[in-house]
Amino acid sequence: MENLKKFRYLFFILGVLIIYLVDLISPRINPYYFQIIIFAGINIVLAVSLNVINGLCGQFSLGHAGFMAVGAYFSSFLTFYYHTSFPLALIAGGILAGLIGLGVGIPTLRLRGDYLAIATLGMGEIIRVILFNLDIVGGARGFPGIPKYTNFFWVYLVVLIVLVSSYNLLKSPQGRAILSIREDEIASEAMGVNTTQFKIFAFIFGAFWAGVAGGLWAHYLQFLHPSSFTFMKSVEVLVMIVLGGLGSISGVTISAVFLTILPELLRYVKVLFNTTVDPRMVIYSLLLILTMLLRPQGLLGGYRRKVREQ
Amino acid sequence: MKRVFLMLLVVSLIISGVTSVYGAETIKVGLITPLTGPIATFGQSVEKGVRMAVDEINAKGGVLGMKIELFVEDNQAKAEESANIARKFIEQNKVVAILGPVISSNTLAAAPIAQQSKVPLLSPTATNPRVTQVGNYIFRACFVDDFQGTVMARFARTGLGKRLNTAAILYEKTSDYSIGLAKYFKETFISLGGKIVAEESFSSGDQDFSAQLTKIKGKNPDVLYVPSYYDTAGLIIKQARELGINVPILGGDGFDSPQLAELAGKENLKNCYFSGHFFAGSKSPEVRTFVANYKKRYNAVPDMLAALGYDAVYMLADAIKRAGKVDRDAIRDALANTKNLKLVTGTITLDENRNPKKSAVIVGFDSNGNQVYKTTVNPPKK
Amino acid sequence: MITEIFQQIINGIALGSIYALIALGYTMVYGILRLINFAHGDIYMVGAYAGYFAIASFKWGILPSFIFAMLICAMLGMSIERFAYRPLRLRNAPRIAALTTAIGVSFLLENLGIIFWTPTPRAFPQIIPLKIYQGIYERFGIIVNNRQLVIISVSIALMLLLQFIVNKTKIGMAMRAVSFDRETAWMMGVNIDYVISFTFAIGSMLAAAGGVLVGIYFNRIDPLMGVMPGVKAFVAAVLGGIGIIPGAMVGGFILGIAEILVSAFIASSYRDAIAFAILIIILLVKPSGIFGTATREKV
Amino acid sequence: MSLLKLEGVTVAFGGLLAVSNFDLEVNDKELVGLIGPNGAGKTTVFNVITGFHIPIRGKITFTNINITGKSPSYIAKLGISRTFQNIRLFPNLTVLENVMISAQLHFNISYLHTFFRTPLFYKVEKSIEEKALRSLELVGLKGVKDETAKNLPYGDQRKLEIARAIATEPRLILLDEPAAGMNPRETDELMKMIKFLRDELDLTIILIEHDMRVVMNICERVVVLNYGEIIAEGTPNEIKTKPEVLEAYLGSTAVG
Repeated sequence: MENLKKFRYLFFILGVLIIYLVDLISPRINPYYFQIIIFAGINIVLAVSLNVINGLCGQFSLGHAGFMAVGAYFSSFLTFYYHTSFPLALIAGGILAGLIGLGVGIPTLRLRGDYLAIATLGMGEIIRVILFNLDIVGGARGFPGIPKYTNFFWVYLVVLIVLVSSYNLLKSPQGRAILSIREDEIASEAMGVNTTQFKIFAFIFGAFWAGVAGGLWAHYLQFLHPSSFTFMKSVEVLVMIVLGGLGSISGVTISAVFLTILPELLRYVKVLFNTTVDPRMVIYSLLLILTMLLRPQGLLGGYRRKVREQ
Repeated sequence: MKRVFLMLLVVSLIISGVTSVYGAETIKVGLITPLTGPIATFGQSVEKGVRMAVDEINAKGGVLGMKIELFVEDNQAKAEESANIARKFIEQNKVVAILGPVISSNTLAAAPIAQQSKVPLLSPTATNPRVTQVGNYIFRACFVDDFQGTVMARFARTGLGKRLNTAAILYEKTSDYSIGLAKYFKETFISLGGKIVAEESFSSGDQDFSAQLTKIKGKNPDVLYVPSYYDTAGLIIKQARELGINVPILGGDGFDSPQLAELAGKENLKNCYFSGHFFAGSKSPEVRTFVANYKKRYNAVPDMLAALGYDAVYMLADAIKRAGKVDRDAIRDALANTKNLKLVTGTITLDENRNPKKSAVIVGFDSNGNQVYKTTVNPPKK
Repeated sequence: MITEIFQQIINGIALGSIYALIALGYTMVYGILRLINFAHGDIYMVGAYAGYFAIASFKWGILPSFIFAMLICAMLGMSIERFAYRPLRLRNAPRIAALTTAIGVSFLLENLGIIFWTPTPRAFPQIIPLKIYQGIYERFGIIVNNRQLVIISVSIALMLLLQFIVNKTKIGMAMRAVSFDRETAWMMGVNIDYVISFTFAIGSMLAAAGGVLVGIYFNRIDPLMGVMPGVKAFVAAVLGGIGIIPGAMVGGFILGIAEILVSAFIASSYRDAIAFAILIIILLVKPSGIFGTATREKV
Repeated sequence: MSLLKLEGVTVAFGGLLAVSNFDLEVNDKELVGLIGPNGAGKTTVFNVITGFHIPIRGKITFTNINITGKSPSYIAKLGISRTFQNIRLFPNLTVLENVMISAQLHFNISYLHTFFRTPLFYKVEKSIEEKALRSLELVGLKGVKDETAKNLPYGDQRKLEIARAIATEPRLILLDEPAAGMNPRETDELMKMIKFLRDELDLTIILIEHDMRVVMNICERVVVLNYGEIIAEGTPNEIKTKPEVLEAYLGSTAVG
């Protein structure tokens, strides 16, 4: 273990190098599979970041789509109108999302779990209504013509960074403080943890990466529309972390990938049963209910930190 | 978990293997349409029209001696799903052309992929002008916003006996289609010397329009323009009449559904008009057989989305026939040269921007809520 | 101008009574279980469809149809509670799990609705003939119709009935006990499962009544009709003080009027934002709602 | 010298006075017992000292700093730590992690060090862990440091709470019914440990306890509370004989 620590930077550089090499051969990958790989990466970023808020800190945010929208729109606005360089635009989108997370977080994080959920849901809806009315980014007509900057390299670089930073956060004084809020907020306060401060940090951390994921998404699809960022989108990310096992970073990562591929596989279910009815959403919602009832620690997460049992 | 995953993978591989063997001598066409989600009702209409057309063509021996093999995928009205499906159709199913997606905001996400892969994409119903600007592989079967908005503004000024001077607009702020129609109606109405006295909006899914309508009523307009689909337009017409707004209410092709009369109430449709692609009661043989067959097959009167889906298939089939071979580029070229093609929704000629030029009909209603032909408006000759 | 303001307030009350109808059920379930029953809006949708089939297919009258819809929804509500929520409750699962399950149930109902009843909106049979009372109030230029009056009076009547059940009956007392302290209620011999089941039945019946009334009022039902009203009704319940029956009523009216006034006098395009803005403000200023008293968490 | 001073502290819940006009002065290294029947307001006193309740009247000073209405985490940093009547551990974390959370109170390390895993980060982590282990050793739980907290037996959970409380390096520690649910042997160990904390770690201790054996054996001074008011105060032996104390206890048992 001690030896590994010494090489921690080396491992990171190695990871970046591997991503770079895969990026070089990416034109040879079947474009359909490649696209799924890209979306899987973006979903990992979304899920791992929401996991910090919901899974590690125990707060219930339903506003992830809103943060994603802010990052997507702001970074696209910068690259489209000001030709800002892509990484810069991504970071700017993330920062704006983080700032909004801060603005929403300070007042609402005093609220208890389910109230917070509904308040963040409301915030997401307000962001969407504003986007519908913002003509500079197309309003309801959508925002086309966004340059295509997102590629394998950028997506998986962000995945690498978000995974490393989440792990580093988890096994640290700050991470333990965040976990202690999830476990018992009152005991946590009594032990000197400034719970408000750490909750806000978790919220900003989650919002920032959601914003970056939004930027990656926008510069891949080259088109944005406010209706992409409904409450449904937040729930999709929620399903990823619930299925992966709240709090388990590896579980959440696997389930993000799994749930990106699953809808594509389910397309064949329709062919198998020869129906015109699309059963995907029914399967999806059943999956959600059954997971909660039968395996509340998540389908894929097999690790120690699971759902809090009161 | 890993085992389940592997199993799914194997199953999917087998299925994709099976379909590719089976599909050796067919013309593969993919349809992207929302079958679930918030606008599933429109998506399902388009699907019905498309399936009927494909079955009809195949029953008559197909095109160039080959049957059309239709792949249908549900995009849930989501942008990323539309992109995924476009990729899947192109890479996995090796389709020669894509039909759909239904709404502009989805089409704009799928179109760049079709363009890059050089696969013709024909949207039956995406009205945003920017859709076909994506590139020369992107086509549409419906009007562009400006034509319908302009037509109805002219009709409001001159078509209703006396000149109407003031108009109010109530449009859906969250719909591309509605905003486009409202915009061109407004511009034309003003340029023709009229005045817009109120411009109100609502969001998708709203059911209560009393606030906006009360406000509009206070402005006493001569005419109310409601560019919206029948599911909301029906409610608006009903609520407007109940609030005592008795001026003519005008709309676009979104009005064209038998549901409109049910939702609005038959008596309330008096003095309502819309611009449409076809008149269901028309004597044209294409329309009559289409409506009759649709009724027989689905036990319902078709709406305009079904008609456009149906026509998009025939447009494509016509292009493939003229191309003489099942080749994406050849089909694109033939599609671009579509001329005087007589279909249900009118006689179609594509202009240089791959938008159809076809005439619109203006339809009114009798006291039983039945559609009544009013007039035909031809596209401007440039 | 005065006329318009009056008319708008009447519009707001009519809209608000719809929110209030749905909010009554919400507030009851939350008051007892502390669970945001996301599926409540979808139970309301099922109620509307049940009423539709009773009237349109079985050709029943208005009253039997109402009762039919309420019974169907009571059973639906009870089975949702039995199979989806109770196992979690017995295991003492965290709230996040219960809320996630509720979201799952909500999606399940919506998508089953799309599959079985198609997404195409249906016109609700016009079983109450429309009467517009223009004459009486014409001096003020205000228009009211009988359906608005029906929906307002029914929601008030149901609220009073609910108040009676909760405050004057034995089961109502048990409900209050469970809401106050589940453990103590259990120790005092209250059958918790039965009380919660009953609460779900009542809440779902209210939702069904709302669904049928709204079907008649707007004349349109579709499988996604419960999504937005559901969320807004929750806002109304929070606004009035969650768990407080008259509070849900008042919250509904305030929300309805606020929405109408915003779209009439500020900007109709921001109408949907207002409900959520109100929600966030209320949660910040007085999370216990207008009628609520501050509660503290046990240390 | 007085370490903690409560003057006229009054706490109300919706019009009901949970604690009224409460005065208490605790000197450095004192071991004070707080007793009284159920619902007398003992835990409320702890909650108001640690900042979980804000008094409507009165003043609380700790080491000459006014802490009235300050946040619990601020008060914890000043040096007041506590345990809870109904055990509040971090159930899904390990025993070691539970204690590390409080052991890290006086260490400051910025997020930059955390994210970049600098050498300083590892140094600080190591110090925190060592400190946590020392606390665990004191209560005899070092052997189970990798267990999940919720899997510990009841008595060990109580001990873990104490270990967690002392890891914040407090000057004053508030123990809320530490002997509840313990068997006589465990209680004996507990009393030894409490004495040890006071004598060897120089801690000041306030203790809520129903087990009179504990109170009488180790407390130097006992404060009796009923209906939110002090009804008696003195050494354990003085208290025993006061009729009002007896009445309060008997009265409460009669009601049940």
